[in-house]
Amino acid sequence: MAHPAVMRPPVQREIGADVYNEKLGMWVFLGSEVMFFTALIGSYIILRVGAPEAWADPNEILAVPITAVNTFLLICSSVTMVKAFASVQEDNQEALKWWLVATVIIGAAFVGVQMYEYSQLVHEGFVPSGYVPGSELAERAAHGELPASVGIYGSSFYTMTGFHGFHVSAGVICLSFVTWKAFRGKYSAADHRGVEVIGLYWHFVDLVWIILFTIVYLI
Amino acid sequence: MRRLIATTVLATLACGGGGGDAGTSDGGGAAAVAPLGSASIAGVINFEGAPPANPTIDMAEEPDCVAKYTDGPIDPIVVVNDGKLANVYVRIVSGLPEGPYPMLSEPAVIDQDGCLYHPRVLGAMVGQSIEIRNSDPMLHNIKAIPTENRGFNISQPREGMTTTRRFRVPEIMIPLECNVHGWMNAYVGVTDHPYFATSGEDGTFAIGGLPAGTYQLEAWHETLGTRTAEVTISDGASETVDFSFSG
Amino acid sequence: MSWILPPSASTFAAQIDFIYYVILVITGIAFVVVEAGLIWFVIKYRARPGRKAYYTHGNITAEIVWTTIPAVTVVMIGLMSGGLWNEIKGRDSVPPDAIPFGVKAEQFEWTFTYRGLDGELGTADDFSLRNQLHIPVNQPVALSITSEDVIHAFFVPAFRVKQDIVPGLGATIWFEATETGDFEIACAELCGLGHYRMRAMVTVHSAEDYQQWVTSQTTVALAE
Amino acid sequence: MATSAVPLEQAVHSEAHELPFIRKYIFSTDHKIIGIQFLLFSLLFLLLGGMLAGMMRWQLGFPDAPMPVGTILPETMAPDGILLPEFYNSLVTMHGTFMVFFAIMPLLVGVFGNYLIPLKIGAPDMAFPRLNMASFWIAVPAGILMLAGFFVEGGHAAAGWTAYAPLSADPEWTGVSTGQQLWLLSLAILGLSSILGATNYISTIVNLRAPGMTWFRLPLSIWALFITAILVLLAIPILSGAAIMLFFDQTIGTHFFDPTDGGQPLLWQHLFWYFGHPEVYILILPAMGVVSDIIANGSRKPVFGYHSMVYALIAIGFLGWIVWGHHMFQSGMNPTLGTAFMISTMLIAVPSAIKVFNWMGTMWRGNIRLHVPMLHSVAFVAMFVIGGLSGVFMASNTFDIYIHDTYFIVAHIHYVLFGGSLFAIFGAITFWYPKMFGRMMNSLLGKIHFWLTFVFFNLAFFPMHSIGLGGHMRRLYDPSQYQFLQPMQPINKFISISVFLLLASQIFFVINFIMSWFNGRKAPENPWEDNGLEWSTPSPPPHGNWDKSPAVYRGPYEFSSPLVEEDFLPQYRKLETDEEPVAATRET
Repeated sequence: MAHPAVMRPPVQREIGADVYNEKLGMWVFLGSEVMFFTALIGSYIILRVGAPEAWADPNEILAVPITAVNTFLLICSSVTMVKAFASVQEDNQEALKWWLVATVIIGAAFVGVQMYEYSQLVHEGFVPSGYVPGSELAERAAHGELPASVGIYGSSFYTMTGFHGFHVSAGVICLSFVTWKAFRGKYSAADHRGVEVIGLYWHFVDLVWIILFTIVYLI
Repeated sequence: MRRLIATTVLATLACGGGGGDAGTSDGGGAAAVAPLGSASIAGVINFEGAPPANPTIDMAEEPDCVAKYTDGPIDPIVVVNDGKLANVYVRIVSGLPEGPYPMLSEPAVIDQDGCLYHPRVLGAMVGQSIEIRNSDPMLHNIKAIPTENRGFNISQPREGMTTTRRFRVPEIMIPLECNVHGWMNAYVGVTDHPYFATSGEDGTFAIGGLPAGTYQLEAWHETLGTRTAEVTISDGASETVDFSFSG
Repeated sequence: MSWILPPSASTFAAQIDFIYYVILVITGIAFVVVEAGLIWFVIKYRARPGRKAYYTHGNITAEIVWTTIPAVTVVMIGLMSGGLWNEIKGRDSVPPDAIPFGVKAEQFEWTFTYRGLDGELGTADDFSLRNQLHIPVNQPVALSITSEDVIHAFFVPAFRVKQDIVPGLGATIWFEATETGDFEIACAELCGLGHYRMRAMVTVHSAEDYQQWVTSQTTVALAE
Repeated sequence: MATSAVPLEQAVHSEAHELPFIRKYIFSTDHKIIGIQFLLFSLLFLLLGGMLAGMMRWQLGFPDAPMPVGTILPETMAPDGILLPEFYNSLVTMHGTFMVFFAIMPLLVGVFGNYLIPLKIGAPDMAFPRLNMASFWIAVPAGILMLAGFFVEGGHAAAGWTAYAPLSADPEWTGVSTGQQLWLLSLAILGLSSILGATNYISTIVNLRAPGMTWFRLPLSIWALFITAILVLLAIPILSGAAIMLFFDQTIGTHFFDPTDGGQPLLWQHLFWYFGHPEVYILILPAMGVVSDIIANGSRKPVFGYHSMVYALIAIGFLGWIVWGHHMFQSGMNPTLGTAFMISTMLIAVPSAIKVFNWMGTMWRGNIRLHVPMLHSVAFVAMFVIGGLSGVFMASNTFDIYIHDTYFIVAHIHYVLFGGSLFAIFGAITFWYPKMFGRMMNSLLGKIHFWLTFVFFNLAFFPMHSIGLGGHMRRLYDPSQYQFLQPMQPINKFISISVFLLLASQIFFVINFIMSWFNGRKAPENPWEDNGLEWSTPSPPPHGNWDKSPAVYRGPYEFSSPLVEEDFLPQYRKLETDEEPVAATRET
């Protein structure tokens, strides 16, 4: 997308990526993020293939319905993000502010639901190291209803979803900052790099979640 | 300027964050406390029946250790002399008044000699120095595998080396092992009071400096299990408590 | 300083050594050409006043030549190594008549389990020895090695045998000794503070001596 | 992602005059200051890493004697000067860690990436100056954490710089808990610094090239740094992920690498080397780049086969991703994979060979000025060849059975990283020192340093091939324990003495570096008569580098061009026949 030159005075440069620096930088950084999640997801697949007996049916331990709702929430936040971007392109300041606020709230809600899910799981006895001895889940495992040991399952579940949650949280913080700037009227149809760049990150984080949700909760 | 800051930070880390070996500050405050009383308990650990045979150790790869034995090294798991059992750890389990208890100022010493631990069973107080010596001209490593305390794994590559360690909380028993010589095992009992003893080659033990009272005792052996007893003593008196194990 | 490999004592060691000497000759030639060229250029083309360097941006033919020659050479080395690799480490490479041994690696010792007189591992007359492996000469042996704690590596320099032992994974390796005598076994993967002491011996007996030795050991084992 | 709306060049210029000391030299956003900060930071770690190596070599050369002045070390490291095996393992680990992550990588990527990229492409600064500052100030706490590990209970990490699980995963196996955790944390933080840096380099090279600086007019140093930045960007997050998993295994009881509960120790090796092999090229590509620049300058000739050199760099960048298994030939992974990895590994030798022949082609029929940077660069080629050729032995999975984890690999990696990268670094520091500090380094001291280093380096590391072929294992505390190693003890002693002399020789560099800073001869704008854009601005360049953006008229290596009388024709020099470059007008 060609941006009007009001952002900065024009400077003569070789034709590079034909996008402004911040957007290019975010694309490059997301390349790094892709590799980070590749490491986590790749390890998850290798570990799961190597020890299928440690994985319970997702419905047995995890709260799939709640998470499905949460997934829906996150997808909604991508939509509101798109709306915010569309608004600023049309220089609709009011719409920009409120779509951004909506995105922040939904993003924070996602993190909140995830925290609630974690606390429930811990309460039932599912922690990163496996079952909590003497817990409800440990009892069921002792009766053969669940895998005898879910150590590696707990490890990879919490690490993957936790790091995703961390990325969402970081996104919410950056989005809040962008929202604050939006309320101060810093973005316009001519210059809205902040909105576009955080939007890129936000869509990436959503995309990762859809993959995680599929391989952790559905398969 | 930047270097100066870095140096200062490092120095701070070195002093503050260092700390050196485990728990130097623990138990020090109890050093000045006098013995709580003058009663004592003594006894003998008896072994009934034929003692099980101890395995021989193939030490061929360590000629320096083999040289310290006249009839070939034996793993002293159950040591019985004239029906008396050695290496039994006896301690008071309950009945003691509230602490603090007098601190043992002398370090507890465990020596590695002839590729075996001496003593094989050692008692120590929380915070008491445990001095580990190497009297063999070769590498021993000492790996402590506690469940409550912080473990350690250190080495002594030379003869004559000593290392001092401490444990912070009571724990019965902490296994020690040498991974270079897989047969080397020892056990450390850690209590928060000084009322413990280990039976010697003649099977006897003695616990002194006790106040009057009624005490539960427990005797522990690495393979034969535990025995308990109860005794009531008055101040200045001496009672006999014997334990009996069987194969 | 020596470029000669130490004496070897197993069947495939000679082949491994042969690969080494082939690579040594090839890389030796490359080494001499490059280093001599560098020295020659530095001297011959040293700066002299009033002279300009030859102005060129390169030569396609030269590029093709010095891309092709190394490519062909290294791929040939690769193919040569690959065949022998499968004979030594391939999944099905263990000879069917190999004598099985159990080996347990742990910090910092090796425990070797022998099958006794009945010819099978896992029976009552098995016996184990610490840091001592006894094998017959001219007879393939198969070692099933497991690790109790961390990664160790079973290394017999004289046999050109090396295999990492990953806990939970283990490994089965085979070799055939061609000379009698005592050889050292080392741990080749850093395994902790006693790594340098994780040493064992392999004693290669003649066939008769080996049988005799096993008999005597089994008797002792059964007696205990 | 918020940025100031002030134009980049204007901002940099106005800042230069009014900034207080702390903003100008400590929390600076100027790429040149950040480059120099990285230089001092990593030279410090280079020095420390060398000292650790010295201690190791004492133990290996003289296993029976207490180390001189070793008594100043605490009892947990060296009672009475006798190094303990656990401390020796920490030395092994930390020597590798310091050198790879805190010395050579920041020296090449942090220093020359920062310093050279904007100057050589004609940009006023990096694309994201504040991110650039952050990348340095994130590296500093990582370094402090890494150093702090020496002072914690249980000692520093002792599982090797490769930290193979489960040795590194459970304190039970080493007695080290906090040290290993600090190690992992530090690497994860350093990784963030590297990723931010790489993002910046890539964006800068793509978007901020001066008019006329087309892709194929980029100096090879910039091409190398560009490929390196891509490798950093994509490889480092793998290490971060792995380090975090291992950190969780250590701290919150996860089981990623714990075979007793479904974990896989080999997973660590796959992750580590999937990162680690690109890392190896991260450590050599920028060195190849700067050496290409210096050899062209020293030979007064255009780089021979510039395009081949670029394609070779790109080929290495790609192939570097599919060879990681050659570190794991003997690990018990599927043997068929072993053969596949051997073939890919063999192939990666080809672009390296192309580069060596092209460097020789550059020198051929040149007019060679053997200044100090050129000496180091020629030595780089000579030593890199040895390192490359010894790599062929290990690439053969079959012969690797014998030499895997022996001193042969130690010799190999030092020929590549010391003989290669470090010689290139010494050359590059000398070459760009006048630009950085405005003063020349002393040539005589430089030559003394070069020759002593060159001689003792070879005396120290060449014999390691020989003992490696004798089966001498690496990471061995006391070789005298093995009968078959005892005959090699005199060589070990010889190596140790050579290493001590090699370390002592570095004093000449330290003296030269510090003295020249204050007393060196004032540097002119273009002391080496080079062609790069950086030589068109004063030494040291002002904030913003140029008053107005320079224009580029030709390739970077027009030495001895028939168009001019001099034997160099800078990229920025406009001849009458040259036309102004046409570039896009757009915001930066």
